[in-house]
Amino acid sequence: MKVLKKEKFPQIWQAINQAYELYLPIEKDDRVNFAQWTEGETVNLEALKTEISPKDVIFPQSETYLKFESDGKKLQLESVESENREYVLFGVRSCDAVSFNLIDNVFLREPIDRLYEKRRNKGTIVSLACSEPEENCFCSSFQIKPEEASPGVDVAAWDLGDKILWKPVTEKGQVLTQKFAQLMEDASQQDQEELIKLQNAIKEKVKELPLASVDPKVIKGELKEIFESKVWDELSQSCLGCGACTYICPTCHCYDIQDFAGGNCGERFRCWDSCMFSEFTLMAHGNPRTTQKQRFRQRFMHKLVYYPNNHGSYACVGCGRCIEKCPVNMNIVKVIKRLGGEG
Amino acid sequence: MSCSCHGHVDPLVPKIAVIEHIRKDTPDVTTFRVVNPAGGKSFTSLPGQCAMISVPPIGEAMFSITSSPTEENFLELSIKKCGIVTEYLHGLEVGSEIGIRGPYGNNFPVNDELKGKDLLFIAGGIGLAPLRSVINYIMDKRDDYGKVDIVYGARTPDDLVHKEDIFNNWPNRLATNVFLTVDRECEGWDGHVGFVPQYIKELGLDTNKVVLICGPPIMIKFVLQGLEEIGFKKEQIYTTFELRMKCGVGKCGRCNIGDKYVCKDGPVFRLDEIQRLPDEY
Amino acid sequence: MSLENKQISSENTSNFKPLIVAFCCNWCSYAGADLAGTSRLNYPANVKIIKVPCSCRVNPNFVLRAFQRGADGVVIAGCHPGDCHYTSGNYYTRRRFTLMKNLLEYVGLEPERFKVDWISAGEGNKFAAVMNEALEQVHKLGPNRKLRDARWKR
Amino acid sequence: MEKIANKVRETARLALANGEVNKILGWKKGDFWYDSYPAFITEEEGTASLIWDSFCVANLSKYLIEQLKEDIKVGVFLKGCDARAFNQLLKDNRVDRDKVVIYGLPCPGMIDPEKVKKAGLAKGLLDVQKSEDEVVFITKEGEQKFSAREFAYDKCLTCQYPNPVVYDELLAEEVERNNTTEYFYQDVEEIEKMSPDERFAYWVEQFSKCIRCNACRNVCPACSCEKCIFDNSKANVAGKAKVDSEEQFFHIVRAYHVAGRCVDCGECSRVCPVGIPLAKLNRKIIKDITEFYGEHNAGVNPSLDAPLETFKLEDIDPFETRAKGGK
Repeated sequence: MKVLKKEKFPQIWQAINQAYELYLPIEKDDRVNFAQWTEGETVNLEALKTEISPKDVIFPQSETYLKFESDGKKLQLESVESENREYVLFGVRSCDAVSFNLIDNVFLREPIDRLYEKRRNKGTIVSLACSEPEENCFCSSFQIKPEEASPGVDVAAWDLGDKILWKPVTEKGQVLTQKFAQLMEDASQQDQEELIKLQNAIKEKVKELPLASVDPKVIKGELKEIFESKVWDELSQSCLGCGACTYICPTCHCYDIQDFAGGNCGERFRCWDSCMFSEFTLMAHGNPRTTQKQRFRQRFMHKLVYYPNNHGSYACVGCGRCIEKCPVNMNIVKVIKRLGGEG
Repeated sequence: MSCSCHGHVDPLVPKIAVIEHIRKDTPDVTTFRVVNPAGGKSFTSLPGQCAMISVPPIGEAMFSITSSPTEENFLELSIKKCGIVTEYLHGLEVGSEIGIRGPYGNNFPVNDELKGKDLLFIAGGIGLAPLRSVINYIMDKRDDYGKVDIVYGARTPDDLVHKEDIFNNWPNRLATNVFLTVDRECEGWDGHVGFVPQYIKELGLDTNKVVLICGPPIMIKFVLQGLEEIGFKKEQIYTTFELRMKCGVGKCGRCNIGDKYVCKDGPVFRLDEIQRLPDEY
Repeated sequence: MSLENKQISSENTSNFKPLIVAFCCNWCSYAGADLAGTSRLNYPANVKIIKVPCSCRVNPNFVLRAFQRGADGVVIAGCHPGDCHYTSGNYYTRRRFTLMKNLLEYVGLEPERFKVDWISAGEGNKFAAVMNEALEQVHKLGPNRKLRDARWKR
Repeated sequence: MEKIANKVRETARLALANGEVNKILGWKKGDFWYDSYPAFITEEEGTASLIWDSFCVANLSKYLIEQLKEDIKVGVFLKGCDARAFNQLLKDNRVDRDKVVIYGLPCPGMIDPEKVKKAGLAKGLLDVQKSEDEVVFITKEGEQKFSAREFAYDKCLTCQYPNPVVYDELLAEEVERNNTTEYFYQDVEEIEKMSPDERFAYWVEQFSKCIRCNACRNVCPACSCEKCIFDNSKANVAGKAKVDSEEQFFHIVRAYHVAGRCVDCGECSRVCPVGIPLAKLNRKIIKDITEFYGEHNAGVNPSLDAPLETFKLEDIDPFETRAKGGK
């Protein structure tokens, strides 16, 4: 275990940036989001969660993977390789770190999504424990422990005031640590004790959170039963059908494939898509989901029933972003509670 | 150039295929025969599987492969003109290059549950396309299967696809019956007139068979009702689905019926499997 | 004053051949372009004319799409107010594109890149003059980068 | 506001009880102090959960499009901006006036939870109450009072129509129009003063935040097309790539499409999850319309023609470059 003094931050950002692409929570116009670091950016590691989840670092909002050119009847296809360097994603909260594993479950199962795999393998992820969970956090509902290193992260870090405690957990994490070891010190006995104190404090805070009692297990019954519940009519009425919740969500991963045409050449890209959109399932000969109720139900059934059936865990990490961002204050907590018979 | 033969290339990247032959089946259905530019099949597949066809810059669409896997030299796809991709495809000529990737999805259990059984195929309109790959597969391995009954209907005689097969090839095979029907009386048509579900009841078939169905949703709905009335069980019936697909590999998230993805867990489902799924297709 | 003959001093624009997309109303401006042609008036070849039934047929999307896919300047030409073949189409054009032009400038487009003008069937001269002027101004500004799609290739 | 809230509940209860309406659209309270959300109530008992507080910002009028597809009569609570939105929907033939009973709520201005959070007051906050020009934050530890303006939504600070412009019943006394402190076009003029390149840089930076979630469009009462061009793959404009030109295209078209119909409710800016000041585009168009064709407040009087639905022979002509005539 190492210790990194906060006064060394500018130095380590610079140093990491030499060897890797560096993504950090960066503040712009009062808003904090993960972005590639460049000299002079305001890094904000105090803000608990970024406005949008960091999933776009591992799964970009849009990426071109094919170029094409046609000449009469001839067609040329050329796959586009991403040119990204190895990168470090620094300051990921536990909920977001877990969300990466949830997306892995889909993209890294056969047939493996090579674009994603490549990008994922290039990343070293440094998590940062949540010293101050916020009132709309409910990660504990999904057995996520914000005081600990989440499975899958390469380095776990804790904020100890004027320094962070730095614990490599994987080989990649070791490599990163060794590279910049000269900027760090070994953690002392006292640091270790402080860590335990901090972790206990976080645990206590999490217990006290207003949404701590949210429990997805209240949703019981067969798939079809839940699907046919009357609750959907009621809950979906206020849904505007925008995709804000899906795009800020760390676990939503549906995508669209589109072509960009420019004369006889162009490119094909995939981009985020949302099951909330009316044309999401539209086919030439019809649409199986014509109402917002059906689309709304799809999103939550996916997170709370379908995904668990297929992968053994809920597709929600309790980050609370949808609670903050839904224009009409509809969110997964309301859905869980209502499906569980509350209200 | 693309090189989809290597494992590290993304499954979303298509490879080139050339249209070798075009046959207009009906005013709006055309059968395309595609091959590798250097000759040969783009890939091997099983009966009921699908291929994603790319026509940049219009886009991609999933089609069932209508040729039998036993066909060694090419893939065939029967495509009905109904959207922007299919419209573009219908404008292509022999020699045009397109993108293709696949095969996708599961298949009819030709080597398991169907083996040695009497089979009943029920198709409506373009729904014959996926079943044809099974029928031709079975015709090529005729001894492995029992009696074959094919009930096929379309709106008009003009809308019947694969005419060579339904009128000549299949009826002349051993223990194979083809029952054709059209929705309305039509000049020059002396065959059966009426809807498929009704026709099935009229035929008075025995129920010791496996049934394979594909057609418009409304036809499937009534056929299933009819079959159950006659005494067929859900475990005896297979059908194949089609929903909006983008990736074909179970990731883009739009072709699901409940927790099943049509592109990956389907398109072929046994009726009792569908029963636990929501009615959203 | 054709640009092909004109010596351009500015370095970065020396090889620059601007592309102007001109939406011309079928009844007046397109006929004006015809007249300019038959009168052998000089107007640049890199003006691509798109014939529209009326200037009010031009959807603002068309203008944006033209800029996205290669246009360095866009001109909409219609009948003079009062002369519309359909009585009042160009009065709507006038309102719509007064607002649209201002909005485009508000998001940063140079005013010279987007023009609307009224050209009658008899104004072959004016057609040539408007197009030459548009081209010249756009030429001075250099290639349009602002609304262009980075993926677009000429 | 609590007094009016009682009236809201009572009005809704009576309307359902005597069969005046089949459904009530109002607001309910959720888990948090800021969580006031749309409620759709058909049973008399349900009306007890209705509220009226400083967070009832969601505009209920657009829901009427969907709700009125059933053959029912709906009672709806509308604030000033919501009422303008209603009128615009009426003008666009998206709702049937005869099937709606409007309960007007003069609006004292809504509180922006983001401003509360930014001020560091959100932690441990239990309730927020507003009286006159003051806002009271209540925590376990006690109360803190501030000027309400400090925490009002930006859009409320320049609100011109806090009182409903259309209603069947008004549930409270009209509030004073109090809008002079913040100059209406200030933001627009700041941008106009920039050079084209500066303006471009400003908007590119703003648009580049866009995640294409369509919240701005879906919340907008003037964006009520049956099928939006951006949802129509056949229209070939729906590029979802994260590139500047697609973002520009979307936002210019969105703003322009509501030209002359934008009711200036500012919801687009409010709901944007990444904070793009979208209303600055709409305000620019409103400013130009006012300057060129005279003041037009969309949704105030639905019997007036919208500026782009009509024309005058003597409209200004910024385009004529040469005198007419000649060969």
